[in-house]
Amino acid sequence: MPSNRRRALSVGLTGLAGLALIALVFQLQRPHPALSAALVQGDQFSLDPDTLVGWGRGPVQPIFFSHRRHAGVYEMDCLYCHSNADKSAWAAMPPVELCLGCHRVVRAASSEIQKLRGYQERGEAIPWERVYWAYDFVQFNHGRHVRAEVECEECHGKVEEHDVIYKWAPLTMGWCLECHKKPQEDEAKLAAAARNAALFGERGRESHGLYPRSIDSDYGVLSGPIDCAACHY
Amino acid sequence: MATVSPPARTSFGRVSRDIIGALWEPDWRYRVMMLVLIAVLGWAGYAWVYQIKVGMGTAGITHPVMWGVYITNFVFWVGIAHSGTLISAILYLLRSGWRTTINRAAEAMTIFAVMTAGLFPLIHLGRVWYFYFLAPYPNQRLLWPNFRSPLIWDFFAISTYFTISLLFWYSGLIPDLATIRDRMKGLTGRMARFKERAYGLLSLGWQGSDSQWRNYRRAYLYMAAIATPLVLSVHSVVSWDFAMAITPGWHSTIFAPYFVAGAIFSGIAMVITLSVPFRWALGLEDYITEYHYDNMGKLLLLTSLIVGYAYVAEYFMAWYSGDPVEWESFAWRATGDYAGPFAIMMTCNVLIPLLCFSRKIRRNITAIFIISLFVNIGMWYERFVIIVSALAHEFEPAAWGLYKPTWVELSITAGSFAWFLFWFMLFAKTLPAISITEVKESMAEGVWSPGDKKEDS
Amino acid sequence: MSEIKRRDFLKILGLSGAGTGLVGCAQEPAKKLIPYLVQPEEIIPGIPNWYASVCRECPAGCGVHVKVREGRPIKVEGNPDHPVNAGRLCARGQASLQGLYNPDRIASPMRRVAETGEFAPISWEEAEAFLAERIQALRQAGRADRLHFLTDAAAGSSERLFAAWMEALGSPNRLIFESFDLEPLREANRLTFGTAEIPSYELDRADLIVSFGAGFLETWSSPVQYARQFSRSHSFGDGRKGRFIHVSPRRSLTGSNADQWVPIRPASAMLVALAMTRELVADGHAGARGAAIRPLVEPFTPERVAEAAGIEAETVSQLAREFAESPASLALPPGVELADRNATATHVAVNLLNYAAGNVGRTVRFGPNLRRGRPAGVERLQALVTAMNGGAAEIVLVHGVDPIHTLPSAFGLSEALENVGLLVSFASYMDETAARADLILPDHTPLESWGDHSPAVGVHGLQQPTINPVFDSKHTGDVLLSLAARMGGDMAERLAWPNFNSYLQESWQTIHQEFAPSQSFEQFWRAAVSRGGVWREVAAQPVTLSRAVGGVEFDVPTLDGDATTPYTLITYPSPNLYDGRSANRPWLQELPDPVTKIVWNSWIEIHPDAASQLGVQTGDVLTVTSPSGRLDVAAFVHEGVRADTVAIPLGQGHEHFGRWASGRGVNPLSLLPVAKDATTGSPARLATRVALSATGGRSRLVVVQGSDDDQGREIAEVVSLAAALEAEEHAHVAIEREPDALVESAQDADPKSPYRWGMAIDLSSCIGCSACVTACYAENNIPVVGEENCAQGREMAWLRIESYYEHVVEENGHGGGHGEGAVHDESKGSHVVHLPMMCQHCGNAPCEPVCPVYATYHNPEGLNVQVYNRCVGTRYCSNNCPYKVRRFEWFDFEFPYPLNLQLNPDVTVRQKGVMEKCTFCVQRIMSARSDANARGRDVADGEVVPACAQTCPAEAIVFGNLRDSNSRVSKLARSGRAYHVLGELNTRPAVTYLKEVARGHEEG
Amino acid sequence: MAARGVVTATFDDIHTVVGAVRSIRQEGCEDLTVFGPIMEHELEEAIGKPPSPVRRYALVGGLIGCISGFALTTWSSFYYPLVVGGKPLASTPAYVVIAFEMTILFAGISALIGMLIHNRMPTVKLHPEHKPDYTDDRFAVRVACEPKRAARVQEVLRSYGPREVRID
Repeated sequence: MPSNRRRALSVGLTGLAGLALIALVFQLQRPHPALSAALVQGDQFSLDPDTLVGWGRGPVQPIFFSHRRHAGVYEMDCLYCHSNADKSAWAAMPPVELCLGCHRVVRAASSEIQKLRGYQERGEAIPWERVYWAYDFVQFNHGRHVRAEVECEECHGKVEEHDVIYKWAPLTMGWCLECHKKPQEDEAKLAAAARNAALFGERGRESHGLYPRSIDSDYGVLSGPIDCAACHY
Repeated sequence: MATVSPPARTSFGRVSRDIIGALWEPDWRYRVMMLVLIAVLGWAGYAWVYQIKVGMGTAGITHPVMWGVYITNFVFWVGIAHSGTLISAILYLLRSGWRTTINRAAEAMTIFAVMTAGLFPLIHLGRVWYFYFLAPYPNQRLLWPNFRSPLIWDFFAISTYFTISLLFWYSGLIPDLATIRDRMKGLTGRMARFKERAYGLLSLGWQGSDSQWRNYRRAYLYMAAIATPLVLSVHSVVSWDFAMAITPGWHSTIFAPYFVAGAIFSGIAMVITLSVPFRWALGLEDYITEYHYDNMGKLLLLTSLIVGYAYVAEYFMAWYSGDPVEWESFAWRATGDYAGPFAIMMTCNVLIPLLCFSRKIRRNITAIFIISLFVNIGMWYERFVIIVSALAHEFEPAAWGLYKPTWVELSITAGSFAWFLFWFMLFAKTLPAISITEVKESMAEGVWSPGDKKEDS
Repeated sequence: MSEIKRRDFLKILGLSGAGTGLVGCAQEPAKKLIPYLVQPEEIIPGIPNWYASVCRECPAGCGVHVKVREGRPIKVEGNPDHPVNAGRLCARGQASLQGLYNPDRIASPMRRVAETGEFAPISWEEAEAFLAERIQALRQAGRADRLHFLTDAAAGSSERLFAAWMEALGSPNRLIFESFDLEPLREANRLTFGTAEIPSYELDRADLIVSFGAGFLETWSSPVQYARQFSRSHSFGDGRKGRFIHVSPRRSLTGSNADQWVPIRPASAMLVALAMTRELVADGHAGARGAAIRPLVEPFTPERVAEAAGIEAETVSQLAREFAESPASLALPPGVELADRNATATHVAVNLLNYAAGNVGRTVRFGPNLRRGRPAGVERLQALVTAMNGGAAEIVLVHGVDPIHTLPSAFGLSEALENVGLLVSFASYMDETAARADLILPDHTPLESWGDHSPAVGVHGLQQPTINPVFDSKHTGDVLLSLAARMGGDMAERLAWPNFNSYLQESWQTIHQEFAPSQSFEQFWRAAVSRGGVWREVAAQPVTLSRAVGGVEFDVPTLDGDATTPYTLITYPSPNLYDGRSANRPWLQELPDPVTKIVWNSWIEIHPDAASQLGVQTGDVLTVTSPSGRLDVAAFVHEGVRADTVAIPLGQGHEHFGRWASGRGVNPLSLLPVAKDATTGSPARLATRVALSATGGRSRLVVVQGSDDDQGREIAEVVSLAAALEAEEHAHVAIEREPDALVESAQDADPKSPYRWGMAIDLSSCIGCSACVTACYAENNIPVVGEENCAQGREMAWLRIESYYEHVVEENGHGGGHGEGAVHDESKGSHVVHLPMMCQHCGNAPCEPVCPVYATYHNPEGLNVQVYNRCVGTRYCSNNCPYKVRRFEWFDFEFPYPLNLQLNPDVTVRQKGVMEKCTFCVQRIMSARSDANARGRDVADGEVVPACAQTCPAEAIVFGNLRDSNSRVSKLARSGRAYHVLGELNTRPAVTYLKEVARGHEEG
Repeated sequence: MAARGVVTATFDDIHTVVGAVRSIRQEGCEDLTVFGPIMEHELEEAIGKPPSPVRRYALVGGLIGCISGFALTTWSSFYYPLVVGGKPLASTPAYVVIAFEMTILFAGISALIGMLIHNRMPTVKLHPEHKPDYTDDRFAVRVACEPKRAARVQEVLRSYGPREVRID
């Protein structure tokens, strides 16, 4: 029946339009690189955008700093620069002084190091563009994750292969929960949970089925808490 | 564009022509009225935007009275929405003859009232821009709404009610739309062609064959059958917004039947309030007659008595329970800072409708119109009293407080009436405001025919 | 959209990071990462540093710990080691942060431009040069004595520096000014015991305290210290409970904690004390001590005194009998607001009472004396005014005081200032005096400065800066030294320290010698700074009755006014605003007055009988007329004052001072005459009677508490001592039988969780001081909403103190009748119960199931969690909360710069449209858990202390794990006095209240 | 199919139509269609076609709604388990409301969909025999029968006094 065909066509077109719209929205959400800004000149390293990993996917930083060079080629430990990453709730950026610890000597003539010295001499802080951030209502504790032996690359990707840092992971709530919901593997924690359950379960309200196995905090069967208050308060 | 279709050959034909004839070409009064409504709507829209931008604090709601006029309006409009489906569904199942001329308008009223009511949960949200958190849909947060919350019940009940009412109303419209489409065939001109096409599309290709009728009537019957418990459930769910709380003055088992009765009460009143000017403006005096008002008056009286009984029963329970908190709440309701609204509610909902015991008053259209106005006011105040006075005096005496609406709330309230009337007026000029088919059915069954006032009934 | 974000401090991270003003909308944090240029060694971003210092909000000198994040102080807490406050702090101390970050601070030195009469900012160089030149000119003209220097009564190095500076300058005109002085007490001690000192009152050792009106729980002397001691004496514990009788015309906050209130006529405390002494001596309770004082007190029979005091003679005898029979009694003198024209004699009378009862050396101990500066008396102040008027005050320097606001206007100081050649103010804020100045040299606030303060013998508090100065201010000590250097000559020689810090260190050399001569000074100094000072035990010294006491004249003090002025006026220090110096702190303005629950305003307290005579109700404006002045103020009708007395709090009525204080309320000092204590010359505040008349106008008086009657709902419960003992007995038996049993609400958590967090609040300890409320504001970024919104009921306090007027409920059939044998009601609703009310973290929380989006739920550790970012703001939870503890963000409330620097980065700043409430300081729980996890163990008892419990001077709030049967909270929750507010609703709260206990005069 | 005679008669009154239909069916002609602005139970009985299948749609829809109501609520409670108000995760009594509303919603929508499917709606093409009057005031009885019986049918129809009888 022609009317049926027409109906099918219109449904199809509407669907396509919807998909296009969704694609457009996602396209708009991607970081828009300021490609025209700052192509680095006069360094002995190749800074050809075509060969730089991550170019265009992350913001252009005030100083061209390559994690591939530092963490990859020279195999520097992440915690050497981000020294609070395992201590504090914030990973934080290294002080300028730390960079100059090496770069007073190493490649001191390079244009980028000159910029660095410029900041130091002017007493200015380097206004790094922020790549990873959480909303104000997310109480993310960086140190706790490092201490729990979450590998850096699980969230930041293989930065040792990236010249330009970009937001590698979506950092959405569902993405966080993917890890948190994995089963707990730490024997000690499982034992502690069982002990508590034996201790409090009988006096607790388990019989009501209030707290099933899947709800848990650090003391339970999941690798991370899925309790809202673990991150939101 | 006047009606130039051929004159009626039969009484059926006259019905078609009378009812369709009311649709065309609004006069200047209609246009002015629409402009006024749009202006009020615009002002209310501004008030809402202002409230969103500045914060809920622009409304008078406060601690401890966190719900005020908005929820009052919500319950009021949901209540109004109840008569339509009641008249069409329940009375359809009960085969009440007098429903035929008012059910279409009442159903339309239902839909517009739900559309109005549905705005208030949004308007009262602190962060309306996150309203979609209430909807159950898969999302990246892996979170779903809390289906234990009466507000989610509300979300489901109201959206179901809206959908079913809309479909029910629309189903009822299909044969009438086909009638209009076919009436247009006899006319010339671009407008007639446009209308033929438009109503043709809307009528979905109805042609009135017996097999169509059989499926249609079966579907209509089922929808009426399921709409009936739905009507009862929706206002029960709305009442549970309150009754599920532990707040003294809310936490009561009689709330569901009490609210349902109240809803029907206010709905009938609104039907009367609207139909009186409407039958006059559209020249449908023959179709909605004293006979209908007589019956609606009876229903008004019945529901008023139920509501009055509920008021008394609430007080009795509060007193008999011996719960000091409950009793204090009720005593304060009648004597405290909200004694005024309480008195209005009692007078308008319990005392004034008693006049409907008189057949003379029921059949006096002016009188019943005035009574219905009082009932509308009284029912609005009933919700106000229930919501505000209960919240103002709860368990913790140290946290007692008072509430007074602000201009924002009053503007939005006015806007809700404008919004409702806007749609109703649009409806009155675009769709048959009286069911052509059902009037014909009544006539065929010999139950009632246009112009009949049934003086002897 | 609010521009204030939790992580705004990223902007100031680093040395010059202030360049990035980028703030996105929708709660996105700053978009730039600003590292330090050189990271200070001890600072790790994200981890707080704690610095010890001294609170300088009043002369009590409490030790504080300042929590500093990324260089900004965000919380002040008591120093647990400090002998004065032992880790506790009052509301004013908590609010010292708002002094530091006050947006109305004077941002730089300013000089009045002659042409316009307005202030214009100038540089420090200019300002100092200008002032040095003017002083130099005066000196060279040989008129150095025409420079007057008004300072506060700090007891420390700055005090010494001021003195040395004035001496070097050659001016004798240094004048110490303090609103509330203890000079009559000092003098009375000299007369009675021959030692002009302020002894240590050991409230914790007393079984019976009779106070003649001192506000020792609010402003008098050392309130935090006394609150702790009082609570130890007065709260129920170990089967005993102290008794407290408040003998005063007004029931203050302190009086509201009394087991009995004896409302005597104003200025009759002396007579009552003497009559009590007389009875005591007559009954032979004074033993050998009686002989010496008998002749002094003989004429004061209870009958004679009862007449004058407006009470029954039997009451006086009862008081005397109780006082005599108590194993350890203590009489406290009237407070500053009750200092009359014969204040010294009144204090002597109280001394005699203590002496007769043998309390001296027992509950009144000389030796560990309090140290306070000795403020100038009325005559000295009058002389200053005269000097000003006579043109003899060419330069007047004012530091740390605001005499225009805190001196009765009858002194005429304000007018006299017109004749001062150059008025220089060192104020940090534009107070009334600074607003009149010609030159303002803004001082650092205490949290920015070095300093020291010695509140008592053997206690030396040390202040250190906790932040770089927020504004272009300068320490007054530095300014004085710099001025001296500029003036050169012997001035520069005698004051040759490069800065105040070096002066301070030098003056600590003697303390070094006293405390730790074996250490190097460097070591000693470092330790002292990190501890917040040094202190030692001081032995008591015995005292004997002095002969001088025989010469004391016990004349009944006079009051101004005549038959047309029937009401005696009491002008009392506000527990929140003190003398007005805290008036521009929004936390304190919004903190309900503990007695009246009024915010943001002044009022006059008036008895219902008097009110009905005048035909006024709460909120009606009254004109108050005294022989010295008149003002209009709104009436607050309540039974906390005698019918012949009215009371107006001090602290409000500023014309300047800042956005929150200016033009708010009235300053009742305009009603007071220039009156002084006959002996010491100290200002007399209880000096006049007033006439009242209704203006017919109404004023908005915002009382935030709905009703003070709990309608018999057993919200605030009081039991008699006997009932409490019996209940405790039962509980004890139960605990013996099942030592490991947990309370019911311990069940309300995940079985696998070792924790169910809970709280216990002992109502018999709580004194209603509201320090917890302000601590909560500070910790949890709670916005201040202003008077307008408070009037609508929109205050945001997560924790409020509900004060109910209760009668004693007899339980277990004890005693039989209502209140029998328990409390003698002097007036209706005799017992005031202060009930801190916050989220109860219910096991069956009514708020949770009604939330459509799970924004509030019960977490595995038993907390009732509020997820701000999930909340859509239906407010249903609040409607369903029987405790009404949920608050809603009505607007995006503002934290004007630099107040936003105080925001706690660990707590989300809530957006408009979300619900919020007490979280049990979940950020502290999380941080303690994180620390414990890192150490591989569970959180131990006492490791999590919410802000309210931390600061509570009365130690009434205990927080902990209900699943640990040995935790303090678990034990308290099993106490015989334990109950849940509205427990009949089966909400299973995690907060357990312990009933208030009232001890009648026959119990003990 | 072999050519068939079609007789169409139009009437003003539905009661006449009932009689006409009954008579036609007595004549053994089952292939008849009635058009009209209204329908009555009596007429439906007279036409005697089997009951409408729409009811099954309503039943199935309702069941699906009910089951998915319970399924959605219960599954989502366990999917992200959060305890509220001390209630069990599967708070079935509370979920009854959701299930009920979804039952109604699905039943109503399915009934309508069933009606549309079986009525071949929506469509823009009307039945070739449809006349505008049929939605106004005319009832039409259209009988298809073998040509030889057409005359008899016509005769029967005429006996009920139709406005018009047409054969084609």
